[in-house]
Amino acid sequence: MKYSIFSLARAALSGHKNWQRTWRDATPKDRYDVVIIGGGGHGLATAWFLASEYGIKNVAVLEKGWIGSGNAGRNTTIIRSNYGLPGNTGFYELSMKLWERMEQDLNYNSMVSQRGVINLYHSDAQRDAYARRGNTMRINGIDAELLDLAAVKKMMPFLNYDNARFPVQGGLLQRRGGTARHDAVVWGYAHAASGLGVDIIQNCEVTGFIRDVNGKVTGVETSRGRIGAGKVGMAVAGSSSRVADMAGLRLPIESHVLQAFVSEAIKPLIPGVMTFGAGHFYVSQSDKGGLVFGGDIDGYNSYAQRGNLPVMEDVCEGGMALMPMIGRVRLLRQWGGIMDMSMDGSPIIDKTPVDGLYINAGWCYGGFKATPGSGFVFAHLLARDTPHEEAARFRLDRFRTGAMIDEKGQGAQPNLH
Amino acid sequence: MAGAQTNRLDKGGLIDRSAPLNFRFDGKSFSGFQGDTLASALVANGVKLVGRSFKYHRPRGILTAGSEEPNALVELRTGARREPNTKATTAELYEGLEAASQNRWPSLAFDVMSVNQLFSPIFVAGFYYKTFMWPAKFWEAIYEPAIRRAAGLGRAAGVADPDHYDKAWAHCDVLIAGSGPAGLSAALAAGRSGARVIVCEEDFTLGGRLLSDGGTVDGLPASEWLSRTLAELAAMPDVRIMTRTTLFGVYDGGTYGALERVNDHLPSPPEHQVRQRLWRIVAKRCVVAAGAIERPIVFAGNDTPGVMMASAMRSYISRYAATPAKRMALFTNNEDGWRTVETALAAGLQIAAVIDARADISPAHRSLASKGGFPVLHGAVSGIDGGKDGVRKIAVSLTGGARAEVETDGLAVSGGWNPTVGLTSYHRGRPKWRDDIAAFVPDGAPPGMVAAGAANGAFGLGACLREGFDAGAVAARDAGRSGTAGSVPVADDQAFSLTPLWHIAGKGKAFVDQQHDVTASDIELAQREGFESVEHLKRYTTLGMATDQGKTSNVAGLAIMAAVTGRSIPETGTTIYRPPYVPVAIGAFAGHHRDETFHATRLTPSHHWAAEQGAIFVDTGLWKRAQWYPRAGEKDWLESVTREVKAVRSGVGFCDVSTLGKIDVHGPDAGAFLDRVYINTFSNLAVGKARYGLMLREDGIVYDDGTTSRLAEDHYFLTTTTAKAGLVMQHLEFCRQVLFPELDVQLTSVSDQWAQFSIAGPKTRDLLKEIVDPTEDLSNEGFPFMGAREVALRGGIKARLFRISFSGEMAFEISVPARYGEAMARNLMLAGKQFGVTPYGTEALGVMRIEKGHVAGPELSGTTTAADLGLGKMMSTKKDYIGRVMAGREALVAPDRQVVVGIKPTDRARRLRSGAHIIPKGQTPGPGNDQGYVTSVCFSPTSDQWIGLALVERGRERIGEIVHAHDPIRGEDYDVELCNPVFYDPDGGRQRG
Amino acid sequence: MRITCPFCGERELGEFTYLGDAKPVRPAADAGEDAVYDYVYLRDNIAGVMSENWYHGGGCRAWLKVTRNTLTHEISAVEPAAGAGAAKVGA
Amino acid sequence: MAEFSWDIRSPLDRALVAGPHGARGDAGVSLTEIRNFDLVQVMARRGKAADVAKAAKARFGVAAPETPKAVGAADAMLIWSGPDQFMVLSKGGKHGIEALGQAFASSASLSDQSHARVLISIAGTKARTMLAKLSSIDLHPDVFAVGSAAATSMDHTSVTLWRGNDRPDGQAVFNLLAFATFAESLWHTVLDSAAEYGVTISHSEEL
Repeated sequence: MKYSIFSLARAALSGHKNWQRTWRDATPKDRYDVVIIGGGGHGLATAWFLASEYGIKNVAVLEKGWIGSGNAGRNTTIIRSNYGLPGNTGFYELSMKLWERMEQDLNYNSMVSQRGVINLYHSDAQRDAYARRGNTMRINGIDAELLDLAAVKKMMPFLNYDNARFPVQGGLLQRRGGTARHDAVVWGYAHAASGLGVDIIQNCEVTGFIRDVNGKVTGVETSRGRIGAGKVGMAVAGSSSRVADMAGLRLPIESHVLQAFVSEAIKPLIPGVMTFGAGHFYVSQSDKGGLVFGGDIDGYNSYAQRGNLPVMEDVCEGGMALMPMIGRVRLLRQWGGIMDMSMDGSPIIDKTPVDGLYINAGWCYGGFKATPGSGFVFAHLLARDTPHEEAARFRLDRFRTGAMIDEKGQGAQPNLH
Repeated sequence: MAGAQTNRLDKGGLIDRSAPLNFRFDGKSFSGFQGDTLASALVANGVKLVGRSFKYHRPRGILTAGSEEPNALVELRTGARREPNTKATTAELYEGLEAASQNRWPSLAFDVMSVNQLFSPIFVAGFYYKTFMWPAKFWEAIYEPAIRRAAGLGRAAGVADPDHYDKAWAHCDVLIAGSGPAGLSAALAAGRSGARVIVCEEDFTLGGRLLSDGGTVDGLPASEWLSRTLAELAAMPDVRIMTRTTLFGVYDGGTYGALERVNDHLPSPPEHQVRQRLWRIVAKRCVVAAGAIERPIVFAGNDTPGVMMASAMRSYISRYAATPAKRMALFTNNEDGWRTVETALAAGLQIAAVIDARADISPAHRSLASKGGFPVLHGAVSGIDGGKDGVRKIAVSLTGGARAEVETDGLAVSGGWNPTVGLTSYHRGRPKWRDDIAAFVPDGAPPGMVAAGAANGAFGLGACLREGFDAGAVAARDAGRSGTAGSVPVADDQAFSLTPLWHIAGKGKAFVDQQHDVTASDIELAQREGFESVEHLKRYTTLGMATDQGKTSNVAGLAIMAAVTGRSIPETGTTIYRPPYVPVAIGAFAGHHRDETFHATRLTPSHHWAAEQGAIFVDTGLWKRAQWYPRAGEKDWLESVTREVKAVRSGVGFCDVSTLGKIDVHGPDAGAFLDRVYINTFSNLAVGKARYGLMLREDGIVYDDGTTSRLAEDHYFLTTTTAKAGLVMQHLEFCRQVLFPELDVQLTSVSDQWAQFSIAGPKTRDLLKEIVDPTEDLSNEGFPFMGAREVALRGGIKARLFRISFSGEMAFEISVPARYGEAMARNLMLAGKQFGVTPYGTEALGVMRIEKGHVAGPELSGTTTAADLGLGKMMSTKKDYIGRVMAGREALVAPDRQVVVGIKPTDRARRLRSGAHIIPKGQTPGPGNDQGYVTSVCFSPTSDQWIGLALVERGRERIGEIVHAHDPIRGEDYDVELCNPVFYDPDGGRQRG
Repeated sequence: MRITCPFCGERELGEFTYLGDAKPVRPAADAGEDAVYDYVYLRDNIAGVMSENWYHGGGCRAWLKVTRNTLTHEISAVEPAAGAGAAKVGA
Repeated sequence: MAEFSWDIRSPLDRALVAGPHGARGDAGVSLTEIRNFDLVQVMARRGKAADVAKAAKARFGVAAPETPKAVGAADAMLIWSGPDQFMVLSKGGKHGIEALGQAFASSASLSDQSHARVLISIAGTKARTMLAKLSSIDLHPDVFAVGSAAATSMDHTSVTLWRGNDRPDGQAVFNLLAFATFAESLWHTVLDSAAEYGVTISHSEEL
């Protein structure tokens, strides 16, 4: 059923008894042209683009739990394309353009809200670094503005301008950045992909790879039986090393915990997404009214999906330093996701050394905002066997050759990216 | 004049009638007593309508008497202290309290947004995912702002929080959450065993349900047992009882988070005191005695003001002597609900009827009914006739199909009890279902934690006391305490008989999550659309995501989902429990770390002297550094900085460079050690000499640089950049302890020991001669370039002198023990007066290093190689060192890498800016020809124009080429010439002279 | 998380800095580029018990080898790095 | 020739204001800055622990601490500061870096820290309560007894904390060595933490 205000009104007349499942509850077939491991945003988007852009509809998405149960369901919902290095810049802008048409593509309101993303700066050096990044964006056709203090004050009069330890001096603004409703992105892709014939199979955990005599991957073993595949794509950020290990691969990735927090719902308080430049704190306000905020990863390897107090305190300290008006707003919930932290802070989308197995991993902090772009270029790779031009630098062998994409300049130290 | 407390009983309760308090709600004056909560005072004043719901703006009253409250949320206090979404049920009354209802306009009684109720057939769960998509641009412009305005409950203050917060640590053997019968019993057992005990109680009064439910313990009335117990605990020096303190989370290694509301019960904190304090409690064992939460039954109209949890009704009557209803009805499915009837009758109130869903009730209750003159109806409540003014009538579906009506002014509801499984589940333990009590009980608790009493599903008073006592005794023993716990407090156990009942089908909205307006039919819709997983259910309907985190709604919600999917409740499962247990003010997590004290501040030894000179300071990491020293009449920073540079280049100046990291490297293998961490060799450095060194990361990228001197055969003095001081120390300790443990080397940070000054300019030696003891030879022969040694100063103190230069001038750096730092600055001024000595700041320092082509932070960006910086020749080929192998990778030695070059504008009057990109001349900027960027710029007084350094593709091969500096973000475009990065004295004659 | 420093006793997480897997050993000078690449970039990224390098920078400045479960954060052993406490070597 | 004066200034020279601070009434916390001390870090070399122990015993008449303890000698305090290392706190140069250099020649590396730290002595009925805001370690009298020491952090800054002898009135005394460039900042944090209990502030030249 097509979703619209009219279908909603019609449904209301019948007490909403006629709505269908948002996506079909599929039973696994024996074989698919492409099997995607991971029913998160990236996996589902990949399936949708395979079906809609590349005409490959005999596709299954295997999810070990419920769709969106990984990082797609546990993030701070920010979308932006304000990256500074070749490789990232074009890719994230491709993703941004796909965000801008997502609702119409999918007939599902994922609440893409381009309220702006601002990165605040507090020193001349930081300003210059943002100028460099903003210029990269502009050279790549991406909107970027460097705001001075007066402009920031006008836009965000509630920041601490009086007695801040590290006074705000200005900010790098991307007006097209913003947020989207994370769960709805998952459901929207599931809804649309399912409509094109993609099988979405929940509670189906991959337990091994089926290989032929040449070592080529020809399918997967799952908790719901063997499933044959022409190609297998893994999009399991957070579990990449564990899944790759089943194929005998070691990755340049560590799993870390990133915490996020939401406050009680309050009436609209802040306009867009803000990132503090002198501490670890970024924040936006959801449509429901909660302040959604976060900071850095805890800094140690973890698969526990929960973090500890020092980072929670550090994040709130940043928040209070930036805008002491939130002192009496209450933190409602904290959670943690498993981050695929790569060795240079940038993602990996590539064929693997194992024939038939393709990888989409290492998303660090960039996973959610990459969702549509990641699906698009991964579908391209799976369909055409060559990287999409905007993902050509996300090679797995770049660490071996030295062609790292290191935005933060921290080197092979994942907890510093 | 405050209104009369019409619903206050004449006697009883734990309120202090000698301490009346005036307060205002929605502008209207009321009075209450010390010991009231805002909710109990509103009840006492007959106020029923307290708030409006999130989505439909339905009128709502008070449902509970605790922190599980979904409805009675207010904006407490005014102005900068306004706190949105404050639970009236936990807010203590104080003189002058001001509260306002929220999420309504223009008033609580007449809320325009309640028009939403008309559209409620459309506003079902997830409706927004299906619409607002066309036209595309309307979402941000129209739909979303409207949704945002309508959502969001209360209003934050919008201005800086004027109160202070702090944080503290506590340590104990046994931490106990809750001071009800189980908690106090646990405290007794643990305390008597000799354990260090902390009891956290979120209420302002100790006793938990004893305060409302009474009973007999050890043959004494509960209140008497309570005061004896508290006295016994108070006499134990290592038992600490913290009221107004909520244990909200459990973290790894037995670390717990707790919030103490130190002064929230006062209009504002007394001077020097905080509003709230965040506790990090480290406990060997934890007993969760946090009780249970009574759960509602879902039926049409169950959100009408006047419908209240039965246990809350009891609390208001017995603890607060306030009567939510004069002639109430009870709807229960279990034995416990009847206690409310007993309490009401004892208080002289009337009972309209009891609706009991169970087939049988006890003879005792039957006789109670006949004595009280009220009917007992077997069946269920199916509807409410009432509205914002409260309940008028209730409709009852009798077992067997008949219907009945009961006139009443309030309905107490008891659907059974849910143990509080939050704390025990925060490490992803999943609670397990117990059929006998039809509830989830804790399972998979974090290490060291047990639940006891009602929190563990033991609902009888005797059982709570026993379980608590045993848990306390075991916890103390596990923590290594061997004292005698003594005898367990004894009380009878009440019968617990319950027939599970979650939802009564019927016409009209039946609410599961009252705050988020999630109805039973929303859950059915979610199931229909495939959102069957409890996590999908939660996310699709927002069930349990309100400020109460679903304390009264989650279990009912999943029970309804279980029913519609035909699964059992345990098969349906629970969502993941997330801390904090109750919402905690963000300010409390920040504590002292806000405003100027957000981070610590480091001051250089000459800081106060520089401040006296009128220096402008800049933040460099945690440091405050003098950026420049303005003089009267100078119109801007550039004029000051230019003067400082000229003064140095023509005479002499000095700058405090104490912020550099300084490390003593000692030991017989110190030289060998440095050879492994630097790309160049230090083992062959002569004693009395300094050398510039460059470190790589193991991935071959430049990490840090600095000058290192050999002061003795087994003693080097290493310096780092200011930014990397701590990290380099950590890295060197890693090398020493982990990578090269066979080397005999010792490291000590001496950054704070030495005040270090750079003295630069052609008259440096003249100035130094005034300060250094005349016996010291400062001549070029006696103290050549890159010399380093200890010298005596006039006046008897010793200093370290290094002939190194960052400016390209004849220069020294001099170190004195830090407490002499300020005197050193004064003495330099005094001695240098005759030479026109000029203090200079970090800006002039930066100008001179750019003029000299020295790389610094902007070039050491974490992505550049030694060769990129023009320092590739320093990479030794005769030894192994950190980063050597990876530095040889193909992409790191590619010929088209961006390397450091100088730039100068073709138009000499043109100002340069860092961050501009380099594009070949005559080309349209695009991703394909973005060849680098400007890293550092300055106005060079020496060149009398702006100059800069840039990282440019193949830059060194292109010296002399005119390229385009493209700076669209600042709207600038201009030509620059690529040039040798050393603008000043390229032969180095000045610094060696 | 709390780590029992073998020198200082049990301390809170905030005093420590994490580096990562302690298993990879820095290759010998002549091991070649592949071996160093493996050491610098590839990780077992264990979901379970792992040996890790932690630095007690907010305390005694010892590097520690901590055995910790990445699924539960439970710490089962802590020992000093080879070069921490080296004064007692051979004693 | 200019006349130099080498005034020595404590890092708290400006920030410390002697007298009462915070809540009025009986002060719950007393803070005393100890000025002008000698402090030497002694680090045993590889395999030289026994030699260092012997040298320390010979020099100070007491065994140097090998665990987190502070050991009082006749005219110095030996404070554990990490594995294989301790600090010698004294006055008047007798145990300064030059004097100790000979005592520990070839067995230990020495580093002068006399100017790198500020030393604050904390006492009073509320000292422990106040320190609980700054220190994450357990200062319960049974756990952190007289002579206990710790290398730890306060306000994200490394410090050395040890418990000295109790005062004659039985009050515990906590001594805090903090880095000099952090001194003012930490001092203000200490004052903020202590203000609600009332503070009395002084400084002294006596250890």
